[in-house]
Amino acid sequence: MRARVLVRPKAGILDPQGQAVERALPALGFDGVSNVHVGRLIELDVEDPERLPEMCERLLTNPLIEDYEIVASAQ
Amino acid sequence: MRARVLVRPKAGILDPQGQAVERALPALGFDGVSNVHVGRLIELDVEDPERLPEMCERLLTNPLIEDYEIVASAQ
Amino acid sequence: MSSSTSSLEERYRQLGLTDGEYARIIERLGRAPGDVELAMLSLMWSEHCGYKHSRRLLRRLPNDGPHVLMGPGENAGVVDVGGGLAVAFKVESHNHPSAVEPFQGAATGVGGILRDVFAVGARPIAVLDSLRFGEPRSSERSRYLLDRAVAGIGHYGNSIGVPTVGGEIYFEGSYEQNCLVNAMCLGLAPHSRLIRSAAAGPGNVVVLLGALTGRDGIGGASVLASAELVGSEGGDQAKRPSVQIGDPFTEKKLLECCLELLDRELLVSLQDLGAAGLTSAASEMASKGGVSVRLDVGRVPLREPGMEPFEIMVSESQERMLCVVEPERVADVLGVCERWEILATTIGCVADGDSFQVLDAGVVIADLPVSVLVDDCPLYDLEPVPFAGALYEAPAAVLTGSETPAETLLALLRSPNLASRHPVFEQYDPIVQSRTVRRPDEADAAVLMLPDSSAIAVSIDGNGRRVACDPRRGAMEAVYECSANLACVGAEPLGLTNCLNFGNPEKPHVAWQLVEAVEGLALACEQLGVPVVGGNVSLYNEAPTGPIFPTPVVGMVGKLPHAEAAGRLGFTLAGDAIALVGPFEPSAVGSELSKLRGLPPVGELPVADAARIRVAHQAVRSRVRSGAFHSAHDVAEGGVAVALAECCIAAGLGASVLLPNGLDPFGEAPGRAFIVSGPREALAPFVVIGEVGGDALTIDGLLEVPLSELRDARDAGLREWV
Amino acid sequence: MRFGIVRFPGSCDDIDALQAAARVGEAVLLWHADHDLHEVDAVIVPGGFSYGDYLRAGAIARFAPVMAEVEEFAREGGLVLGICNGFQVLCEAGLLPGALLPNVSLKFVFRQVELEVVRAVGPFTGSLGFDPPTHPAPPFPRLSIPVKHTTGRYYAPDDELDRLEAAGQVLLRYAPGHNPNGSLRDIAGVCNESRNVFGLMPHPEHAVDPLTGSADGRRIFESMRSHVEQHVLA
Ligand SMILES: Nc1ncnc2c1ncn2[C@@H]1O[C@H](COP(=O)(O)OP(=O)(O)O)[C@@H](O)[C@H]1O
Ligand SMILES: [Mg+2]
Repeated sequence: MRARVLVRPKAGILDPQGQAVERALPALGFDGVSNVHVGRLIELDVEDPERLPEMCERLLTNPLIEDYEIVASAQ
Repeated sequence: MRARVLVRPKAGILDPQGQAVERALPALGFDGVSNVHVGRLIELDVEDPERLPEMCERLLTNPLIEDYEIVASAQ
Repeated sequence: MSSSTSSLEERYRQLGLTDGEYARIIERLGRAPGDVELAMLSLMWSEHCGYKHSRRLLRRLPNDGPHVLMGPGENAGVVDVGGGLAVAFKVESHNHPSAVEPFQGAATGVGGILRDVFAVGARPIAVLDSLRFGEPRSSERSRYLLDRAVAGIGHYGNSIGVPTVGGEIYFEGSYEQNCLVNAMCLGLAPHSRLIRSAAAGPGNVVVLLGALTGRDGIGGASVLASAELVGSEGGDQAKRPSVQIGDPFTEKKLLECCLELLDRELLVSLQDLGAAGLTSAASEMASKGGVSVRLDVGRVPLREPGMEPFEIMVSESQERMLCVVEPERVADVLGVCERWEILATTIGCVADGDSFQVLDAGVVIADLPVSVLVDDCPLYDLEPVPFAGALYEAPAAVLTGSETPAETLLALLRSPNLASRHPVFEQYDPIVQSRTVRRPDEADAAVLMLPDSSAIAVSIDGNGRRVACDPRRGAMEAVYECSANLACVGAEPLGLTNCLNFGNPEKPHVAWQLVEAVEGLALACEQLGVPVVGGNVSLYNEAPTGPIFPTPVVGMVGKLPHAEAAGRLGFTLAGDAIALVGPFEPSAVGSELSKLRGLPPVGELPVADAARIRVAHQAVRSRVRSGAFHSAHDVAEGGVAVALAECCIAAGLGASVLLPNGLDPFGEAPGRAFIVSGPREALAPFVVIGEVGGDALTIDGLLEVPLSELRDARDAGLREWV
Repeated sequence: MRFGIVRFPGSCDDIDALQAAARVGEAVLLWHADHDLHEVDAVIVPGGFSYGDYLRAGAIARFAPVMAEVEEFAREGGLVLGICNGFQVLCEAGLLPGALLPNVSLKFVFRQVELEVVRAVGPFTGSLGFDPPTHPAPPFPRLSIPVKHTTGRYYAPDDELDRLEAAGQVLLRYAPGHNPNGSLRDIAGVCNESRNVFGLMPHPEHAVDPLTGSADGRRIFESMRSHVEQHVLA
């Protein structure tokens, strides 16, 4: 199965990347954008999706600073 | 509207991060994982979703080396 | 070329071959080339690999010297630095890839020059970068290119653990649509580890090391490096698919792996894969060794399914090396590679003769004489025509000429070309490997300690605006200035490398710039006795508005006996006397001030008296070494006033001076003169102009500016754009 | 006194650390793939970009075979020093509290910074030779040491930070105005509860010789030596 892991900075932790994007957009004429956060997207084929949470906890994310969400991929 | 932009390395373009993760997982006892790619996740509140593609082309992604996909966020 | 519909003409023209060149191929082969052969030939005969418009010219450059171990022709030049050690170095351009994708373009530029250096068996110990962009004030794209190129250079150098110890940046309108990204690398090797790229030993095995081969930069050499970027449909749009991604982690393992292979004497020869990938690497190795090579594309490990043989043969995937190994050593080689987690595959063999054979599943799909690939590329004579009048637009005026000297000095310190490079260098690691005795901003050249506590010094220079005014003298000044920079730290030149960044050589006035500049380089090298041990050429750097400033970039390496005696540019002691050393008759032509006043780059540069320059450099070098001079700084852009300000800012000390009668405080004549400080007795033989002290720079009868204002102006200049 | 310096693929400051340690004791390299610490008295996890820093800095390195031995060694009270990337690895491995995030500038930064020694006690800062050794009141004694990193912003939840400070686990802070990366509470270096594992972003191994910058960092290696000589070898 093709799976997606969406990794985002934990709420409350300063996200300078998100802020940089938020600052840059109006300058390019894109208004009405807020609450921007930048994280990581991991896409992979897994034989045993059951083990995905474990992979996330151990390697793919750092639970102290990141939240994650596993979604079955569109493809 | 809360939107998500999934950014991934273009097909065929070298993805060292994906390779590194793919090599690391078996060592941790996670087998049966393949075709790993690491990209970026951008989440944002946007008043005019129509303009998202344009934002992606101009700022959020590097069209030279990245593909993107816009999905309305779960929340 | 996979577009099988297109006619033969369209195909070879798409590949950058002219009708005449294609006819020549048929004549040499006595038959029409196959697809794979055509792809290989088109790249080997491209400007980038074939040096069609520059090879004859380069013969003018002197390359013999007492210290030279390897000259032009190898992957990097090599000079002896004593103690059984040698230093390899080379500068290379990655201009067009950087214009397309500045981060990856600059990063892979660094990756490529590192491979050239460890290809000769040297451990890379320093990187320098030479950058040219449009005006940051007026051009958002130039700011973007600056930001991303700097990030890319830092990314590769920092990640692989090679310090970036120096460089230079200029901003000029002529680079707006054609930025320059040149990277220089120095490596250190025991003589015993030096290796050449010549393949040898029929029956020996060809082994491919490193990254998987993908569709990276297919046709890069002919499409990216040899065509006018802007000419192509939609500019960079057309180039998009061929962007290469750098992987410094893989290169770090590849580097350590190659050095271990060499330390264990397991290799016959070694060669990096650069432009034109396997095709160029294997044919160069065969040509230099006077042997044949046979490669099986079926054995090349691929990153993508369904790659065509021609793609495999010309792929420019990064982080790959090719080596020749004796059959009985292959197992050991594969063992070392495994330990370093480096993929190693036997893909072919060396044979007698003069043929480059490519096989696919046992079937010969290309069979070309090596000599046709490497030697038969047509060499074109340039048709230089001196250019009368102003070839380049006048820059926007920042100053009217009515400013006070103090205002003028501050404007110069604030101008992006002269302002502090700190915001850029702060993004580079200059100290990894623990050799760095002088970091950027501490001295005019970077200084790196050697095991016996002697040191080498390195500097890179090339002011395109002055070369635009006067190609011959401008190029000579680049050599003088490098030598002057080395003198400031007490170093004696051992050799130089250069990168010739020019416009379209088929244009008579560009050809003239090129011929004159090479003549200037050659003359200055002869005058100072510095051999040219290597370099690179980048042509067709053009915008619709015309060519870039002719930009020969010179990188010079020197030696000093005692690292701890390395000079500094900043004053060190209040009460020290200040002297002006060297034959100095500056002029406003081509100066930064003339630019700020909106004048175009035209006019004759001041003549230089080579004998007196040699004497001045020697005087400074010896007194820096002996400690008689406490500081030394060469007078370059912005003239004496700016040089004095820089000595003060670096020291946090003021100075008060009286300039010799009639000396233009902002006039320029790079590479000739120095501002030095030291005890009065030590400076007695020279023109003493003042004293260190106080918290302002005072030039008698001209200006008095507090140190803090000088520093703020110099710090602000680039900070606001980075 | 024998230092062992871990070498991962992608370590860059491993030889620098080896040479720095060799100035105050014996020093050997420890290969990432080995399950052997070669009887060293202290382990240094050096700087660099182990495994390219791909995914997260230190995330992959922390699973290298040798790290299992290092964790064991640390649990038994052995001295472990993590420098820059090594600090990231030790945090990822859970041997040190907190995590390191991208610099607020989002850029790599090289800078010679001033550090304040908040606690001059224990194996790593004990013999920095400051008086009084514990909780000196401002002005704190200072060290001049370079930083060079892209991911050096120290982070831990607020309550955790309070706990660390109360427990005296914060050993080094960036001096006022010297915080190069946005680290919370200007934290430059922290140790674990039992004080035998220490991580810092600045590079003491690049401050061991005035000729190449400063010699202040050398005293951290000297501290480790005297601790080992007094408490382990004695
Ligand atoms: N401007 C130059 N001055 C001296 N030597 C040069 C110059 N340009 C190229 N060379 C030499 O020509 C050879 C081929 O250059 P290049 O194609 O850049 O090598 P590589 O393919 O290894 O990067 C090298 O040995 C290089 O030193
Ligand atoms: Mg080469």
